[in-house]
Parts: sequence; structure tokens; C-alpha cells
Amino acid sequence: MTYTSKEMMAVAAARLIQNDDIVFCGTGISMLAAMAAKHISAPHATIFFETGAIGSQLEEVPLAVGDPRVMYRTAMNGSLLDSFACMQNRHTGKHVIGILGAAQIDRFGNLNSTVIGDYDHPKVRFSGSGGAADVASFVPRSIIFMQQEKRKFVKKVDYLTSPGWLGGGRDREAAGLCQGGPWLVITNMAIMGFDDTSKEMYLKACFPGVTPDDVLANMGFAIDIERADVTPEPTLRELSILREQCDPQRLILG
Amino acid sequence: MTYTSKEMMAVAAARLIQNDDIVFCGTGISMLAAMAAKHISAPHATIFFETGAIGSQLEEVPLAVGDPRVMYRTAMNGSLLDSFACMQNRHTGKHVIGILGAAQIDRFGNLNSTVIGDYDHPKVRFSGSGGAADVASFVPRSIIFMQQEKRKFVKKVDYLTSPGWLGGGRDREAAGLCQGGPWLVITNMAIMGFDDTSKEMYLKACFPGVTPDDVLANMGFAIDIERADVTPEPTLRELSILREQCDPQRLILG
Amino acid sequence: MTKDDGNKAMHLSRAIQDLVEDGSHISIGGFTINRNPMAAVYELIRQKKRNLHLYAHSNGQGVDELVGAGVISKLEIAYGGSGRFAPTCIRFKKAVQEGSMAVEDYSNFQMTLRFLAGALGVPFLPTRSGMGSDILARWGFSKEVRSSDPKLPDKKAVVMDNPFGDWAETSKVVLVPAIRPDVTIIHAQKAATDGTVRIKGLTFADVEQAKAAEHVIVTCEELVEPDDLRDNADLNNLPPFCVDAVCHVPLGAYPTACYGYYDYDPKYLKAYAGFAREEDSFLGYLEKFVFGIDSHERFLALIDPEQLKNIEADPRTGYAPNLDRT
Amino acid sequence: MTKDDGNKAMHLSRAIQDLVEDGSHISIGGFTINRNPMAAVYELIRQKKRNLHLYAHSNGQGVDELVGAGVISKLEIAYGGSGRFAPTCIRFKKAVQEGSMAVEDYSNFQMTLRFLAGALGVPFLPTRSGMGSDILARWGFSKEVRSSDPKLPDKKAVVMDNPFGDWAETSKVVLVPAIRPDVTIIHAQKAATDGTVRIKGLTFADVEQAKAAEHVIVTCEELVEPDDLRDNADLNNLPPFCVDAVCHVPLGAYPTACYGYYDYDPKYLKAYAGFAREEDSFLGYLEKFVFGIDSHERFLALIDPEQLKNIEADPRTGYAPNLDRT
Repeated sequence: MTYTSKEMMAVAAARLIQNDDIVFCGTGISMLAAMAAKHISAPHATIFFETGAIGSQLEEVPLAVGDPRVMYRTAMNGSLLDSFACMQNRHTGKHVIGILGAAQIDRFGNLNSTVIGDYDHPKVRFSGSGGAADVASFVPRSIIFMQQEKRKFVKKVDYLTSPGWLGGGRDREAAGLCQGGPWLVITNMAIMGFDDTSKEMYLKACFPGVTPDDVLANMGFAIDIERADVTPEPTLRELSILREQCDPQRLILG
Repeated sequence: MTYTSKEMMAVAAARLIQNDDIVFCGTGISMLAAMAAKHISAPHATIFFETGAIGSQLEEVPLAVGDPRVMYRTAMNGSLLDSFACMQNRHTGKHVIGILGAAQIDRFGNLNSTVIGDYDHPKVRFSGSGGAADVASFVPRSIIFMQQEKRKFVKKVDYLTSPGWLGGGRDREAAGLCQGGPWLVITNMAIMGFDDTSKEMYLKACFPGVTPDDVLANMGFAIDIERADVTPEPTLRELSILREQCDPQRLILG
Repeated sequence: MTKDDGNKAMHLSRAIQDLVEDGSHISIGGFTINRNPMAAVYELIRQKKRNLHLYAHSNGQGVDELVGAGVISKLEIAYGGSGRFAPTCIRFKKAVQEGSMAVEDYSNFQMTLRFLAGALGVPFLPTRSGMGSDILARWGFSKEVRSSDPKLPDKKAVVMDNPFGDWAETSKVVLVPAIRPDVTIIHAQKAATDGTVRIKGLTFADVEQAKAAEHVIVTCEELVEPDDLRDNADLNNLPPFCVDAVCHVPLGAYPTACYGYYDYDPKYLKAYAGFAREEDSFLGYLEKFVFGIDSHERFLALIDPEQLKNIEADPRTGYAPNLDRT
Repeated sequence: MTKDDGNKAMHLSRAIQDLVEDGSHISIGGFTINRNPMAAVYELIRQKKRNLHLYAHSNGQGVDELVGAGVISKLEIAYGGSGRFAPTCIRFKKAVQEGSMAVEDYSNFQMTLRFLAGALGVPFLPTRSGMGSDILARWGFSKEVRSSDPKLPDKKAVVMDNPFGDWAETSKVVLVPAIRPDVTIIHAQKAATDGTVRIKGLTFADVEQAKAAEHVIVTCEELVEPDDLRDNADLNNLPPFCVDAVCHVPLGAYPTACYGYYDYDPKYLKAYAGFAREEDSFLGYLEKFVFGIDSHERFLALIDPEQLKNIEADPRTGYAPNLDRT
């Protein structure tokens, strides 16, 4: 079967979503993952956007979280305040899975989406946090989509936009953040988890055809590869849902 | 012309309301005053209730601020949060006139609507603040409706529910409250103001047929009566609006 | 709690049985004589719940009946009144004067902010309301009571200097602690089986009260399919995941009003005020209208059908014009 | 400002002229590629406003055009992106990299709370967001800049121990300061001449942004009589007294979307991204699309009518299904 790494990434994330989950979606591939999950295994999962759209039915893939497509037949049209409050609130927040992306990540899942270089005189400026720092602060489980590149997996992020496990161990708790934090990193090559105790990143699974060494060769720091297994290929059904029902125009799949 | 003291009170308050005012109404006579003002001199004044009803059109007089009659053809149906925020907000709050009532008042316009006697073992329990303490805290001008009785005009309130000028002078500012505060007290006999500097209550005007000594005889403390004039009687037009358009069932006028 | 298909519709008696325990901290929606979840109030009384901790702002009729029936041991409230029918709620007044129930007083805005703090998931919110008042100076629940109950914050409120200097022309603020009820019960005009809620007219603080709670019970005039409320989501007030139980109870706010459906019943409220005045007559009232029957349907059967007709809302105004309210 | 009869309808150019001065602190509504008040953005550029201090959360297209045109000297923002058309807003990116504009970074929720604080009339609000991040550690505006500007709070944010112990399982909170714009500009589907505003679909943070401001300008697709919006006040978002000027500007959010009326224009946004890449082509773009004409109507006359037809919203979905968005 042929499929792209983007398709594998979307399917790998979709498989993780359950019926009781409230899925916070950012722009891009995370929307496809949530759309696919609703069709594959979690029809009752709630897709929601920081813009305030709760329970979006998504007939077409939105190109931004502010796309009017997120408003189609929602259960509620709220506001930014409503959507972030739903994550900060511990009753509803505990059901939320956040899906994030970033320009840089370190071994504790701290994310940078603000600048490369010095903050006061940046070499490259990115969009900034948006809701990412909020999601990372509130949500018990977050999935991070990354491209597997040395310059993106760095020893120290240039700017810590979204708190991950900070310095590891119980650092989040000490900082005053909620329990829980980065759950998985999904790249174009593999899936990484975080150790229960040290909170350090480790290799959880390679995509078919990728070796642990391939992954290490594309990171700026070393991680434990002893626990790695292999991610099952996308099934025909998964691919057809993704291609035919979620993104027939291939706006995000490319 | 014959009229009741309740009618005089409602008319006296209605005359104070201008087109730019946002009038916060409590239960009872304050609603009549606002309704009458809209018909007499201030058609563009906004009537609003702590329940969240903004710009109520009031075809029938409500018997409580939670009465569904307050929802008729409003400009907006908000929430408690919206209505109190509108008063605490300094842009909108500066236009608000609050109309309050109480069981006890002191010479600085501090109000008690909570208990008579000791708070821990009250002789009489009343409804409590409701929104009164909030209105008294936020609003630059408030009108207080009272019955002119010795046991209601007291040297010291048994419980300070709604802050007036506190101990007088610049006490409000020192406590952290907004500038402005009690503006006028309207009773069944007279209208009292508060001195610009000392913030002490003084007699501003007697109702027709009432003497300053009558007023003093029905208060538990002495006030300056040197500045008093006489309130003009309700006009025929004022009375007919009040009786025919505002409260034809005499639910509040009695 | 929810069935696999996401259907949360259930009988009110079961919802109350499953979600409210003796000692629970609860809050009820509505305002004075409007949209009180009265069917649920009567069910709480009927099931003889005890030692409930009740949070309200200006809920009148519901609070008074719960207090009168001995369901409530602690009450946090801003206002206990039912408009012209009972300027101070009668059983509430008696309970406080007799010292049979502990009361903590706040203002309406403070209570609203406390629910909002719970909804937002923060421990407190700031306001400029109440400085210099006895609401801040006097505590209804002592330090000891507070520190012995893990469900209560250890302070009634905190006055703090503005940490941003005089930003927003504010030298000091009052911080009021979040309310985190175990259960909030509200009555809405429409709800869907998945838990979506649509309130018509003023929402009071129902939305904040619901979001602050761990569990939410919604009674509704009309129970509809989820798809029916997706036609205009701008009108919806709570998303499905905030709600645990949806109970179809027509006239579920009676004898208080439900905008667009029916007015409050002045006759009932006046009669209630009469019953509430004395212990014996109040117990007789409860016997007849609550304990003697087993559902809101049977309760409504005790009311003169002519009067139920009189209070029907007309579509233009949302209430019953020219209703005899004397 | 308002006429005696309460009529606030006026031409957009006059509203901008009267209410926005050089150096004003402003905020604009909308989100990334949706309901940005673009007609007002172009008018601000056309009137050559300078040294504006701009507050935004995730406003994309509006922010980028204002920044590119040199209108903004200081920006407080959570996100500068326009979805797939410009993952990072292009002129914004250049201005920050070149240091031609000072930027203070917050998160979306922090910005929302800051607007809400302004709306509520309190100096700050608490959150649990951002602890341990550089958003709190690094300030874009120095202490000196802050203390020299009376319109700015003296701190970016304050981390504080929870004064209620560990109430709400919270040991610390972040306090973020209120935003108090001189003027907020939003675009709505409907507004009445008295200032009542009705937004269809998501409101983003428009309501909080408007309430936080001293003055509010609303552009709208449809200008109606006040009575027309009183049919269902549950759908209204701002009461008249919050609004200073109501300006009838059909397609006033174009090239961004306006739910129920039109979609964003992918062609325009893609072309814009091309123009924005270089200084010269961007100046040429401004010359043609902003300075070369005198109104939004004329601006729309420059757009292919076929494409305006393509982006018309269909009634069922509120957007333009099957629009070519490649």
C-alpha cells in the first residue's frame, strides 16, 4: 500500500481518540486526525476549536481555526472565553486531548512557536502562542505533531512558548501547572512518548520502514530507543476515509 | 389635586432621570419611577435589571426583577454577569443611576437590608443584599427610597449591607470604592441630599404639606434643614401616566 | 453515567437519586420567581435529602421550599426573596432567626463571580464590590467551620492591594473564592437527549452555575433530538459534555415562571406565603403538595386547570398579559 | 457624539476620523481569516493614522495589513497568522525581525482574559495559563517603556500564590492586566441604528473587546431599525449604550469571511501573500487597493465580480461549499 507520511501521521493520531474525548484542534493535520477519528472509531468524540466552536460537524476541512467551516452545525457557538474556560475547568478539562505543533521541541516536550534566535532581536519570527500555551498549561494529554528534523528537535528551545514537562520529573507541579502534559509526539517518522517518572522523551514506535537510528539521525538530542515497536500501517479503510471523506481536495494532505 | 405619597415618590424620582441615563431598577416603586420617566421626559433612557435584561420595554409592571415582564422586547437578554459588569465597567457604569431601598439608613447613606439585631443571632432577618451592595459600590449616583420612620433612619445601621459614604468625607475613596455614591434619599415626606464635602445627609426638599420639623420628628438623627425647599406637586400628566400607563392594576401604587 | 449512545435522558427521580447524596453541595438555577427548577426541588424534598449545602444568588421560591423542608444545613446566598409575594422568603427568614441553618451572605455579583470562577477553573475572581461593607467584615461560617470542611475555602473573601499599582484606577480589590458544587440543577425551555441546553430569555447565572459543578441535571419543557438544536447553535447555552442528566418535565418550573411557556402563578405563590407563615400549616402544605404524591405530573394535577390555563404565556410577550396578580 | 434621537449611523470614514487619533490604543475584532473589520482597517491605512497601539489575540489579516502599512508602533498579540495562506503573517514577521515595531506576546486565553478584565472593570484576572513559560519570563515592553506610558500597566503579568490556600487545587495563579483600548472596531452581520449588535456564529472575543473600550465602532452587513433586533434579544451581543458609531459596509470583512454572508477569498489572500513578500510589491498593493480609492465600495469594484459570486455563503452551511481553496 502506498501512503504519505502525512497520512500516516493523521491516522496514528486518529487511532488515539476515544468516544469520551473532547479534541482540541489546531490548524492543519490535527483537524484531519480529529475528522478521521469521528469516522473511524470515535463517532461521539467532540471536536472543538479555541474560536468557540464546540461539536463541529466538519463537512469540509477548515484551513484555519477561524474558518467558517468550524461553525457548521455545532452544538454551541461560544467564544474564545468559553473554549479556553472549558480546558481550564477541571471537570471538562480532564476529558480534553490537545493537538499542537511547534517550530522547536526539547526532550521534555517544551515547545517554541515564537522565535528563532534572541527574543529581542529574532532571526525568525513565528506566529506566536495562539492558544498553544493555554492548551499546554491546562490539558492532561497533548499530542504534538512535528517534522523530524535536527533543527526542530533541539537541546534547548530558543523561547519556551508552551510548557511541556519543563525540566522533567515533578517540575510541572512545582511551577503550578496542571498534572498531565505532553503525551505523545508524532512525526513523519515515528511516535515518541515521555517516561512516567523522568518525563524524558523516548522512542515509542517507528513508522513502517523507519529504523530507530533513522529517527536519532534526525534529532538534536539522543533518546531511549529500547522501548520502540512499529506502528501498524494505515488500513485501506483508514486511508479511504482520510482521502475521500476528510480531505478530497488534498488541501492539507498536499 | 389628590395623590398618594407613593405617587409623589415615584414622580420625584422619575423627574431626575435623563435621556442618557441607564437606570438600574430594583423591585417595586423604582420600576414605576423608571417606567414613568420613559413616558414623561426621558424616552431614550435605558431601563435595566440585574437579572440581565437591558432596555426592557415594560408593557406591564414587573413584580420582581426576575419577572418575565422584564424580558419583553429588550435590546439584549444577558445574564447577571453582564448586568453587574456593565455597572462595574467605568465606561458604561458612569451613566448608571441606581435605585435602592433598605430597612435602615444612616446619615452617610449606608444601607442595611440584611438583619435587625446581632448578625449571628438576628431579631429580624431580611432578604439580604441581592445586587444592592454591588450597585452601591459601583454606581456614581444612587437614589434611595425609604419610609420616613425613626427606626429606619438610625444613628448606626445594625449591619452595613450597601456602602454609602461610609464615615463621610473621603472615606469611600480610602476604602477603595468608586467615586460617587448615594445621591438622593426619597421618602414619603421629603428628599434628602448629601453634602458635597462632609457627605452628611441634609434636607433638600419637603413634599407639599410637610414641614422640616415633620421630617426631623421621623428620623433617629438630626440633619441640616437650612437648605430645604419644596418639591413641586405631581402634575396631572405625571399622575395620569403613572396611573394609566404604568400601574393600572395598582399593584405597586396600592 | 451516560449510555454508550450518548443519550442522557432519564427520569428526574433517578437523576436526583443517583447524583445527589446527603451532604452534597448543590446549586439551583433561576431567579426569585422565574425558572426555578421546582420539580427538582420537590423531588429533593420528597427523597428526604438532608444536610445539603446550597449555593444561590437570588433564587427565591426554590430556596425557601428547600429550607422550609429541612433539606439545607448551610446556605450561601445573596438574596432570599420572592418579589411582592414574599419580600423576604418566609421559611428562610424563620430558619435564620431560629438559628436552625447557617448562612453566609454575599452580594449577587459576588455570587455570580464565584460561580464564574468555578466555571473558569480558577480559585477566585476579583471585584470592586462590597469594600467597607459588613458583607466582607462579618463571616457567617467561622474559621473553624471553614477549615473543618474540605469542600469550603478557608476564607470568605480577601481584600488585596492592586498588584498593578493603580491600573484601572483601582487601589484595592476584593477576591471572592470559587464555588464548586457537586451538582447544579437548572430548568430550561429546551434540552436535547445528548445534553445540549437552550434557555430562552434571561439566563440569570444558570450557565456559570452549571459549568462550575461536577455534575449537572437539567429539567426541560421540551426534550428534543440533538439535531434539532443544531439549527441555530447561537441560541444554545450549554454543550453536551457539561450535562449528566436531562429530564423531561413539562411545567417543571411551576409555580415560578418559564419565559415563553408560562407565567408565575400569583395564586399559588400567595397561598404558599400563607402556608409558610406557621410551622403546622407548612407541614400540611408539604404533606399535600410534595409527600402525598410521587411526581411533578401528580403535583400539577392538584392545581386548578383553569389557573394553569390563565398563566399560559402568549407568544407575543412571553408571559400572560393581564393576569390577575393582585 | 450621538444625535438626540439616539441614531448612531454614520459613514465609516467619519467614525474613524472622529474616534481614532494618532497614538490611540485600539483593538480590532475577528479571528485569523474571519470577520476582521477590513473596511475599517483599510480606512485607518487610508487616513494615514500613525503610532497606534494595537491589541489583538489571533487576528490575522487585519493586523498584517495595519502593520505593513506602518500604522502600528506597538502590538500586543497572541498569534499573527492567517491559517494556510500565511502560517505566520508576512508583514508582521518582517516588522518584528526588523525591529520596526515593539511586540508584547501573550497567549490567546491571556489576551481574552485581559479584554474581559477591561469589560468587567477590574484591573486584572487570574489564570493558570503559562506558568513556567517565556511568555511570563520575557517582556516585550521594558519596565521603562511601561512606566513612561500611562496607558500601559506597569507589569506584563504577576505570578501570585493562591490566597485561598490550595482551594481549587491551585497553588499559584498568573494575574494578567486589563486591556482598556480607546477604541474597539468590530464587524457584525447586523446592527441597528441605536447601536444594538447581532453577530451570527462565533463571536470570538469581539464582545469582550468592545466592552473593554471607551469607544466602539461597528461596521455591519445589514443596518436595521432598533425594533428589528428586538424580535429575539437572545441573539443580540451588545446593547446600544456600548456602541458609539454604526457604519453600514456590505462585505466589510472582505477578504476575510463573514459567516452566513460570504466566505474568505482564497484568491485574494493568496495574491496578498505574494504582494506582502517584498517591500516594493506591498507598497504597490497599498497604492492600488487602499490609497488609490476612497471607499470600501470602490475597493470591491476592483475585485472580479465572478469571484465575489463564488464566495457567497450558501444558507445551509453559512460558507461557500466546494469553493476552490487550493
